[in-house]
Amino acid sequence: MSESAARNMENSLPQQQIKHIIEAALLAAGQNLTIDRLLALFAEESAPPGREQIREALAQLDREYSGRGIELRETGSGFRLQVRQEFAPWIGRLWEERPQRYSRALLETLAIIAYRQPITRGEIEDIRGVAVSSNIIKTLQEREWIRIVGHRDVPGKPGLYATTRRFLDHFNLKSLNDLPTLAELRDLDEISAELEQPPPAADKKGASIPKWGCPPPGRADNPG
Amino acid sequence: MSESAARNMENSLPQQQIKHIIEAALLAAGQNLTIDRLLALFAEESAPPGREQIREALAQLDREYSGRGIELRETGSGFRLQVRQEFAPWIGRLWEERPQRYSRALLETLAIIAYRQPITRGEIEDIRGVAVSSNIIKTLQEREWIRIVGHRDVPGKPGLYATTRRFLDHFNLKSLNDLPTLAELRDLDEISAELEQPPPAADKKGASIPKWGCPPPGRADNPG
Amino acid sequence: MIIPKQQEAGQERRPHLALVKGEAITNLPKDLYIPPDALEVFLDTFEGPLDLLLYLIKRQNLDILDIPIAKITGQYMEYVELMREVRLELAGEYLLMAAMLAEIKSRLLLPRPAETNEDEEDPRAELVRRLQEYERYKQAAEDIDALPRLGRDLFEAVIQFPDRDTTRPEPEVSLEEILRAFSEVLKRADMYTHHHIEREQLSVRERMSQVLAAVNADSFTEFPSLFPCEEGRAGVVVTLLAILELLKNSLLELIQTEPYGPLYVKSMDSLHES
Repeated sequence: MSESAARNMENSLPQQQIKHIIEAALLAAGQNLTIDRLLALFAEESAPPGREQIREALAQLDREYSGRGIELRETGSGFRLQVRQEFAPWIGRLWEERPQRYSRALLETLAIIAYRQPITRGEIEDIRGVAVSSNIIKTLQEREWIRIVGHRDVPGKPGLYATTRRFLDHFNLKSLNDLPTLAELRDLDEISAELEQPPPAADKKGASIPKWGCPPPGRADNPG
Repeated sequence: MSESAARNMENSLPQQQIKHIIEAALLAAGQNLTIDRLLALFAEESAPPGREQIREALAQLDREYSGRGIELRETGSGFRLQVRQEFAPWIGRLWEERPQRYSRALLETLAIIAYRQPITRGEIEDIRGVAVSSNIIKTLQEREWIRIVGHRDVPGKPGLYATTRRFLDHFNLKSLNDLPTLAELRDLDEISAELEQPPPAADKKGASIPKWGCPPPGRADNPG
Repeated sequence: MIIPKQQEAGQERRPHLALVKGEAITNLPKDLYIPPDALEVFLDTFEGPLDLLLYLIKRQNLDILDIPIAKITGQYMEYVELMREVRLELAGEYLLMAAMLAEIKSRLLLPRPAETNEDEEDPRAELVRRLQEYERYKQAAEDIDALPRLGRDLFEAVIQFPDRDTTRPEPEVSLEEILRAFSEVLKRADMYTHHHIEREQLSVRERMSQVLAAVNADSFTEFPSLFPCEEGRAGVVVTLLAILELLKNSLLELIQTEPYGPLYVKSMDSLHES
């Protein structure tokens, strides 16, 4: 055994531990990891593992996953864990049953982009008064509702976001002009306020729910 | 063996397979899963597993993960797989940005809401002795750690804040009962010796502290 | 927390702490000593008057249930005075507390009528109650901060599900929700009154996005090509307004190489150039 190998034996992490760290990293990253990024995890070890040890750990993991619902995959951008194709029928049901809901933060971000485009993330944050998470931007971009149409010519060259054709299509709009206005929202609020009150008995005839933007019944005196 | 049990044996998935499906689902979901949602994965089986089998599979997974980098954990909104705390030193290196630190003001506000919910902003301010900045409330809402669950029936109808499941999830808690125990109020006997009225009893769990919204000195604007 | 280390009494050798009312403060009471350069940091560490009082009490190992009000009040006032020197806009809460302390002190000094007013509470009781109450939540905040937390101590395990895009229904959003969200934002931003949504404005904004997307920084786009002819006069006006707005925002550059020559538009977006 060479001298350096002997020294390594003392301070280095056991292969078992390396394997567990790599597994945890692949699970936590949520994206592909290259060997280099995996190596970087150990940068502060006194005797970091080498490339070969990383490969060996990945191979071990691969073997351990055989027969299970997950598998290790290597793609162009590195390694990742994913659900095996055979398990798709079950796992897919996770999303079939109930579509999740978007957060208020996402809706507000989308609204600001729709009504104030083209706009930078910083400007959105100014209006909202809180940071806009990268996840929100990513989700909106993945849904292809927003995209970057340019960059503001200030330090950092922040991207300018705008809504897309697909956004209009999804909401069945011909153009942004068809977006409702705040005045229409106020009308709607008044309408729903009236609906929440028990209807006066005499007033039962015209009880059908009014459509978007129609003037609120009997509220002409409202200063709005 | 009963007839139905025998029939089950034929068509039902082996426990091993159930375990692997549950593992893959927990990993793919990207959010906590309840037993009900796990059950729903098998809705289309001719002989779907029962709640007990799901629990058993979870227990098996839990055992298998011992000694590894991940663990099964039940928090506010269900079960999830997570990287163990001991692995944070390595896994944290995956991301360049340091995890966010929260100001004392934010943490104190959060703590008061957690232990005293539902509570109004004015009541939080009474306890802290200082104004709670809107930014803190906004940040807490943005993170979906708190939300308004109602309004106190006093002038101004101030919103009542409570913590959310997501708060429990984030802090690795199954329920509010898992919060660290609140320090006991020490006896006011010595001071109240001369008083006829008995000192306010210190509540063991801190769940209900007797005097609601004590009038803060000089806060005439407080509705309480 | 960055509370400076407690210094032993007698170690003090600073010639000059701060100027208070034109007078150099050379010797503060020893138990109040803080290095002058740390003063600002020090004050920032307090979350309000209760926090400061707790600090003063802790620092001297006093029993919270038996605070020598006169002494603590004196020290508190010293701090408030210091704070006023450093920062003019001292939070009102500190002054309020000062008033409360002074009031308690004065009530304690007054001779107690022997038999009347048995109901009267010890004037310190309310203060002690508030201090205790605050202290437990201060502790609770530290406890919560110490809990293992997602993203800091724990990380959610997530893996890819290759088929997910095909099976996963996207969340539904209604136009009304978007509008409501926008109205919420405007209300919060207190811009409600200034930013009524005008139809014109929106069509211009939409066109701004479209124009920006149509041009780039590397090559010139012919100005007329930005005006779709099928839109008629209204379309031309909207496009022109959009281009003017973009020019105003320095997002576009309008170039004419020779008098009466063709106009070109170029994006100011230099990201692609580098």
